[in-house]
Formats: sequence, C-alpha cells, structure tokens
Amino acid sequence: MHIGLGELLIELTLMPLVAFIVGMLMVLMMRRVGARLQRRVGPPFFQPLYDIIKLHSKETQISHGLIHDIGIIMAVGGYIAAETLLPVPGMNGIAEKGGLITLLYVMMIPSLGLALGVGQCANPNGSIGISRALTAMLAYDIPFVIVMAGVAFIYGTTNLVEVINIQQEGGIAAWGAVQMPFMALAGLFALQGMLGKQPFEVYVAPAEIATGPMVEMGGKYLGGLFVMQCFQLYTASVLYVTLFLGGGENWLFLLLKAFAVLLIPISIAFLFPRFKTDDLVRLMWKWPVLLGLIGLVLINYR
Amino acid sequence: MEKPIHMEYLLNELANIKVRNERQRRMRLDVPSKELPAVLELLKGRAGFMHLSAISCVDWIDENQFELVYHLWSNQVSTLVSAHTRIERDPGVYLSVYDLYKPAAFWERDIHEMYGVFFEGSPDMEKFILTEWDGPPPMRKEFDSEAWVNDHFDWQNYRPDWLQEIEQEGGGIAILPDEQRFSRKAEE
Amino acid sequence: MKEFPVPVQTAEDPSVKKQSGNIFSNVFDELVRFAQSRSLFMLHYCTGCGAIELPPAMTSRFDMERLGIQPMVTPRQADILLITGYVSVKTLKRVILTYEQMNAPKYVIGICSCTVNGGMYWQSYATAKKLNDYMPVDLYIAGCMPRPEAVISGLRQLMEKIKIGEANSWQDYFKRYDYYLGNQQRLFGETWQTPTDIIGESKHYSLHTPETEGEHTRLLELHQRPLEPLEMRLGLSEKTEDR
Amino acid sequence: MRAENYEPKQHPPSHEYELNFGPNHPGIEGNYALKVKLHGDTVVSARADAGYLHRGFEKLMEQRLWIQNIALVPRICVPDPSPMEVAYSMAVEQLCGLDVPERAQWLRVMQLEMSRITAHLFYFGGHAATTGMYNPMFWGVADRDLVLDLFEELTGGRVYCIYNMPGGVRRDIPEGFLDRLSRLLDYLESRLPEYDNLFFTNHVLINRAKGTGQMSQHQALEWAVTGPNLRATGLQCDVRRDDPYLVYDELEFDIPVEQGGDALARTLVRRSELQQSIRILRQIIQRLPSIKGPIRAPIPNPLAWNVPAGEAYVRLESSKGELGWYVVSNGGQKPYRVHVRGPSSMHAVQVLENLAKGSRLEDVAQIMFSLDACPPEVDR
Repeated sequence: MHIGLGELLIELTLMPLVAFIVGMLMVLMMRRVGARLQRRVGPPFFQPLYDIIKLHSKETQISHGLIHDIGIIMAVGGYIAAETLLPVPGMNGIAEKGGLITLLYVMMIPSLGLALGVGQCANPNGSIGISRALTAMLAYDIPFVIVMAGVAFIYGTTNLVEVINIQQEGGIAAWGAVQMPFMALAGLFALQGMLGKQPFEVYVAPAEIATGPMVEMGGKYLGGLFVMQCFQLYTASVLYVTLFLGGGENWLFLLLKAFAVLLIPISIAFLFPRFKTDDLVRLMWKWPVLLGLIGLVLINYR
Repeated sequence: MEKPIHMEYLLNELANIKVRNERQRRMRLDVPSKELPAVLELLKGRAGFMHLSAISCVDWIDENQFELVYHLWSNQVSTLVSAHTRIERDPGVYLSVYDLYKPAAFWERDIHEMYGVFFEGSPDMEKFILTEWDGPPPMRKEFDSEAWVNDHFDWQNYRPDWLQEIEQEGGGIAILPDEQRFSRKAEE
Repeated sequence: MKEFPVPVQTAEDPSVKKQSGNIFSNVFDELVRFAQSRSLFMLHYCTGCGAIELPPAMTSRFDMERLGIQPMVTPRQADILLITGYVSVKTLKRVILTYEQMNAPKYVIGICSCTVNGGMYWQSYATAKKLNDYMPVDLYIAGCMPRPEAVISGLRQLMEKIKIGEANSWQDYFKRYDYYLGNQQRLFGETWQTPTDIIGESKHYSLHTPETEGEHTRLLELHQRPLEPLEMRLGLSEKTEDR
Repeated sequence: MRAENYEPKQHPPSHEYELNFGPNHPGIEGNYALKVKLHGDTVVSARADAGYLHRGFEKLMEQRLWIQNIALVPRICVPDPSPMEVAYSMAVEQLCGLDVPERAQWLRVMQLEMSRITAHLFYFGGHAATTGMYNPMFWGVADRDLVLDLFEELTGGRVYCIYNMPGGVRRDIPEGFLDRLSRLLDYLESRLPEYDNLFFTNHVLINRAKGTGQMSQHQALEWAVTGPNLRATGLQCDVRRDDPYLVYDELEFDIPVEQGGDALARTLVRRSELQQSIRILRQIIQRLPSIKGPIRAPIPNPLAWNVPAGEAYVRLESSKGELGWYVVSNGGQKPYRVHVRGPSSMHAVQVLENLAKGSRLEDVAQIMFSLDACPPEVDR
C-alpha cells in the first residue's frame, strides 16, 4: 500500500489527535469507574478536558530551567511519536516502517524525559519518585520484552500492520490471546505496570513521596503530564488489543476492545493497595516472567 | 476505698510524705522536692507504678513556686498516684526522671518551653511546639496573652463600608470606636 | 489611620476587557474561564480543625468531584488554598510559603470563623486573627466548623466568581505586596523572607504597581540573604540511639 | 521563579539525605511534620516537629469561665472530640462533688461509644489511604457521616457536640432516636464483611502492614503507649476496665487483643473494637428506656460559679488511648490550671520517632496513621 506524502502528513496529525481524544475518554472512564466503586457520582463528561485547558491557561508558570521544559516535551512527544507507530483502522502512519521494536524504544522515551525534567527540580520527592519509576520500568519491561519476543515468534514479523492482518484474516482463532494465552496473561501484568496503577503504583504514591515525579509540576507542566496520561492509557490499551485481540476491524471494535481491556487494570487499581518497590520487582520478575517463558516454550513446541 | 496493705507499708517507709486518699483509686502524695525521685523509684520498683501518665506543672505565682505533679498509674494496685512537689520559681531547675520513665522526656520538654523550668538530665530540652516563638514562656501566669494579642494582631474590621453607609442613613447599630475590640489601628 | 480598600474587584473589569478584544478572543477567554471554574484543584493541607469536614465533602456522600473539585498534593499543582480553620503563627509561615509557590490564578478560601476574626481563639497568643492581612482572600466560609454543604456552596460561589472573571484577588498580592509583607514582617519579625521573588514576578507579569514596593520591601532587601537549605535538627534520635 | 533566574543548588555529596514529611504532605496526619534522614530507602533517624496546631488551649482555659470552657474543649482532638468534653465535665464534677444522675451517665457512655465508632471508621480510611487504597476511606467517611447525622440529631452539632456540661448532659434523646441508632448499628454491622473483603483480609495490605512499625510489649509499656496501640501488643489493658468511670462497670464488653504489635495488629484491634462499641451501644439501647430520672444535676449560676479549690485527675479511654485531664481550681470563677494528657503526645512523638527509625520510607506514613496519632492533641 503506497500513500502520498500529503496523506501521510494528515495521518501523522490525526493519529495523535484521535489518540488524545480517546485517551481523554479513557481518563474519564477511569475516574468514573473509580467513583462508582467508591459509591460516588464521579466527574462530569468533559472533566478531563476542563482540567487540561485550565492547567494550560495558568497565568503564572513556574519553571525550573530548560531541562525541566525539555523533559515534559520529551514525555509528551515520546507518546505522540508512539501513536504514529501504532496502526489503527484506516490509518497506518509510519507503523510499517517502525515496527514493534521501535515502538518499544519510543515508549521508554517519556519515562526518560520525565526523569530529566524531574531531576532538574531538585525536589527529593521527585527524585525518589523518578528512581522508583525507572525501577518499575525495569521491572515491567522484562515481561514486556518477553511478550514482544513471543509475538514476533508466533507471527514471524515485528510489523504491527502485518500482525493485525494475520490475526484478522484468521478470525478469533488466530488472535494472540487464543494462540498464546500465557503471553496474554503476562502482558496484562506488564500493562498494569506500564499504567502504574495499584498495586504497582509505586512512583506516584501520594502518601509516601507526595506524587513523586509530579511534585514540582504545575500549570502547563502538569497539563503536559495530564496529556501524557491520556496518551499513556490509549497507547497501552491499543497496543494490547493489537497484539492479543486482533486489533480493530473498525473503529467501533477497536474502541470497544480497548476500553474493555482498560477496564481490567482500572478495576484492579481501585481494589488494592500498592506494593513496595522491591516487592513490585520481585513480583514482576517472578510470575509474569515465568508465564512469559512458559508461553515461549509452548510457542516453540507448537 | 482502702489502700492495699502493701501500699501502706511502702508509704510508711517514707518520711516527710503526706498521703491523702482523695477519691476512689486516687491518691495524693506531697513530697519534698529532694525526695521525689527516690519516691518514684520506690513506687515503680515495689508497687508496679510502671506507667507515667503525665507530668503537670502548676504556676503558683503568689507563693513564687512551681508545683510539679507526677501522675503514675499501677495496674498492680489499681491506683493513680499524683505525686506533688514544689520547687522555687526563681531558678526553676529540677531533676529529670527520664532514667526512670522514658515518657518524661516529652513532658519535661513541654514544661520547659511552656514554663521555662529546666530539667537537669533530660535528654532534650530543645523547643518543640513553640519553635518559632520568641516571647516569654507563655503558660506562666505573668504572661498576659490578651495584651500580647493586641500588640501583635489586628482585628477584623467590624465596620465595613457598607455597614457604615447603613449607619449614616440611620440604620444599623453604630458601635463607637471605644466599644470595639481595641487594636493597633484604633490606637493611632 | 490609613484605610486599605478591601481587595474585591468590581464586576467592571471583565466587561472592559470584553470590549477591547475581538470576538474570538472573547469567546476563548470565556471558554478558559469556564474551564477554570469547572476544574479546581485544592491543596491537601489541613491547617486546622475545619479539615475534618473536608473528607465528607470530598468522599462518597457529598462528592466534590462531580463539580470538578479534587484534592491535589503539592502547592504547584493546586489552584485553591483552603485555610481550614485557625492558623497558628508557625502554620501561617508555611501557608504563605505555600501560597507563593502556587501558580496563578490561585484562590484562597478561609473556612471557619477563626480565619475571619480569630474565632474562639481570639485571646490566643498563637493564632493569627485575620487572614486577609497576610494574603488576599477570595472567600470566607464562616461557621465553626462549616458543614460540608456550606463548604460546597462556598466553592460553588467561587466557581461563579471565576466564571464571570471576578476572582482575581491573586493579582492583589502582586499589586500590593508591600502591604501584605508589612503585616507579615510585623508578626514574624523583620528578617522574615520567602524564597519567592514576588517583586520580580510582578514585573514579569506586568502587575507591578507603585504599591508593590515600599518601606517593607526595602526592609526585606536589607535582610534578604541567599536561600539556604533548612537546617535539620536530628540531635535527639542520635543521642538516644539505644532507646 | 523564572527559568532564567534558576540556579540549581549544589549540595554536599552524601549518602544520607533529608526529607520532610509534612506539614503539607498527604502522608502525615493533620498538620504535623516529621523530618526524616534517609540512607537509600531506610530511615536513619526521624524527628517530630509539632506546634503547627498550637492554640494555647491551656492558657485560654485559664482565662475563661468554667462553663465557657465547655465550648473550647472538644477542639483539642478533632477526629474524636467527645471524650474531651466528658473528661472536662467529669473533672469539674469531681471538684464540686456533684453527683451525676444515672441517666446522664448512660447518655455519656452512648456518646463516647458513638464517637469511638466515628474515630475508628475514620482511622481505617486513613490507614488504607497511606498504602494507596482509597476505597476504604471513601466508604469509611461516608459511613461515619451517618453516625454524625445521629450526633446532629442528638446534640445539634455534627463533629463538636458540646453535649456535656458539668452536672450532666444538655438534653435528652429525641423520640425514636434509639430505633434509628439501632438501625444504624445493624447497617454498620452489615457493612463490616465488605470492609473485611476489601481491606482487612486484602493480601497486599497484609503483606505491607505485617511487621511494619513493630513494637514489643516491653517497648510499648516503656514508652507509655496506651489504648488500642498497647492492646495490639497483646496486653489486655483498658481504662474502661481497669479504672472504670461512668457506667462502664455495668456493661459487658470484651477487650480485644492482637499479638504482633505491628500496623496490621493495630488495625485489627480497632476493627474488633468497633464491634465491641456496637455491642455496648446495643446494651445501652436496651437499658436506657428503663432508666428514668433527670439528665443533669442542678448547678449554681454558671456565670458566677466558684468551683471549690482542689484538683482532679480524670482518666478516660478515648479511641486513641488514655486521655488524662488534670484540673486545678483555686476557688475562683476560672480554672487555675488545666493540663491535658492526649494519648497522641506519646504516640506521635516518642513512639513514632522510634518506630520510624530503621523502617522504610514507604512505611513512615503507614506507621504514623496506624498509631492513630492526632496532632492537635500534641499541640493543644
């Protein structure tokens, strides 16, 4: 499939934009689900949008230096780049040229950018938070990489467009979740870790380190992080759908699947306290890795 | 309630101590200040007064004395003993009982910053609650808190513009300046 | 006796703005103000007893989040500084530091009678009597303590004020910094200083007025020294290692 | 501060660093500060810093009439105010030799136990929130609000009831109150299994709370730990039983004990205490209608009331531990000296500093909340 440059540019603009809007809906869903579990009404429909507009319209902005600014740009920019690598119905962007490995790398950029930006703030809470975030990343990346490897094995490609095509041609039986259930389970762990929700919410931890990386963020910096959260929810859930649930036949199915996938970590998040950091690493390197390795063995002996 | 027998024996050993059984399970001892640590040690060792509930300080300014009250509870004899002792107000120095009762550290520190009584041997006499206070120890009777307040704070304006307008039109109740709470602004 | 005007902006300010701009910027301004009014992050700082009525207001029964109000953890993130009750002098210093760290537009709400006039602690040597001497206050919610309904209704009033663009008392802090600093110096002593450069910021945001600087800010410059990390006294625990 | 003005501060290289918990920190209860020195994630030493809530209560009370102070005293401990007013009233009664009518005593016990329920429900949420689980807080505070509604019906105040006065209580129960209370107790009991499922048997919570902030019984006694925190170390010790006041000796209740002395044990003790409070309230509902009589003893003109000279030390079991009130009168219209022994003045300072030392950064907040430290009691 060959597309023109103009079309590509439109896709590259549209993909992050759609991701942002869907991401805001996901944030809304997360807050509403939490509210229902806590027997409350929850925020109004446009609340995520209000929050982001308000934060960007702050009249004084407190910066801690250039690196602080660059860090936030990296955090949001990393996810924007990730969106263009994540094929959705009708839009492939540069997914064919990038592939899974590139996406894996690009998804690490936000954490690193955040580390840079927070490091500049010189707030001990922020530094502890970011060291925890990087530790958590190290923890969930091992099962995540194993899952990636399994996906590459089973489909024989790292091209996400092809991965989707193979799954959709084969029907439900060809879905990653059916082909490699152990991998799908390990992927769920990694998803929970990637979203940083309880029980793996080690790096926000308000009662311990006062929201860690976010501690010195205000105004548009915090707004940037809110935007990043939208992208994060979208990327993680759509990636999971792409790898294990056959991607989206059309937008309706994609969104249905993505929201359904997201419901799992969100509901778990509101029912558990958080682990300690070392418990998190121990758990992440034990069960999901074990599941992933079993999955790999099964794939090889299939 | 009658004192348990061994309490009686115990207290008979001590001279110079006035014992009063005030209410049920309450006993008041008046101890000379020199003997108080020994009495406490005896009570702790022989009658199980393990629990130091509190140390209170009372400022008897007319007699120029501080009264220190050690409230001790024993589960063994189910009695609360309040050991009273008086020290001179002027140097305001006394002995710490920290080596007998660990909680004394907090109470002595508290009394030190509220009354200015210094306890020799207490582990920490630094300020705790009033770290940013540079006036006299506020719980002393001679410290006039109301005067201090008038000196340092302004009162809310009880006659805002809109109320004055009403007063000018003949409504409301005009409060004369000298009937208002006094403040710096009124003095000027 | 110098009478300072009560820092309440009249409703004329936004209308003046409205005529000067073009229609798009007006619509945009209105949208921004609406979003600001519907998304209020309040600082999670319990300065006094009124804080006990905030959990009911936040949680399941009264659920502030349905109005877009949620607690935030650090001053940088927050919009509203809720002074929940009496502020002791020690707390007031922290409150001022906190207030200066917040990003404008920021709002201060004094909850409980104690913030209005000292309340039942009017004789107390330790609590400040009148909050609006030390920082501009947008709204007082009287009561001892106000019920969650009162808190929410007060917050709704603030939302209305923000929506019509009247809640800009934060500008007052820049515009009349000298007055506030004077009151602070009177209570905390001449050497009082905060790490935030209010005068510099007021120039940067073009909120600098003749009243920003005065005798008190000159006094501040006299005493100002570079910011040092706060000293930590950890003597006790080290001395009594074996406890 | 603008970006261009920012100069990063150079700190001396060190393996240890300092972190302020509070006063503005969600991991601290109320307005309080704990300064910790850390080596990696381990707390090397901790130092409490109080005084943010200092109002000089004891000084204020010396300046006001005996009856005026009733309005002042509940403010000393905000989450659990009722024991304060009961203790103060009892102290004044002891000074005057007033006999409180029996019905008033029963009503006081009812108020105390309801207050204990509210404090414990609040506590569960606080403890859960320090570990990142917010549902118990939302539920607990909402359920607590139902008790507050009954308080409001009974006394007119939600949190600060000011229901007591020297001599008795201010008013009798409204009609149908006991039925509503009984229904509320049924409701609270029916909620307990849900709390169990979510909170008390949550594996992650048990994993985190077990062994956190552990103290032995010996340490607890040495540090004058009282109340549920002491009972969590396995010692059956309760002022209500050891030094009975009001009508507690006529009531049947157990003193729940847990072994372990850690954060989990402290929480579980309070969970059992909640059940015991419900049990006590059930007995009161049964007995109260049969107890007739006035609800307060006649007192002289309260505005010109010279309380006889003397002193009284009243001990009470509040939801946090042993509460002590030392009141001295010199025969005047105002108290000569009032001294409040809040249980938290031990828990929040000495005990917290000692337990935090050697613990992990993650656990500091949990230790503080599990001790149920109440900063206004420390500061007064």
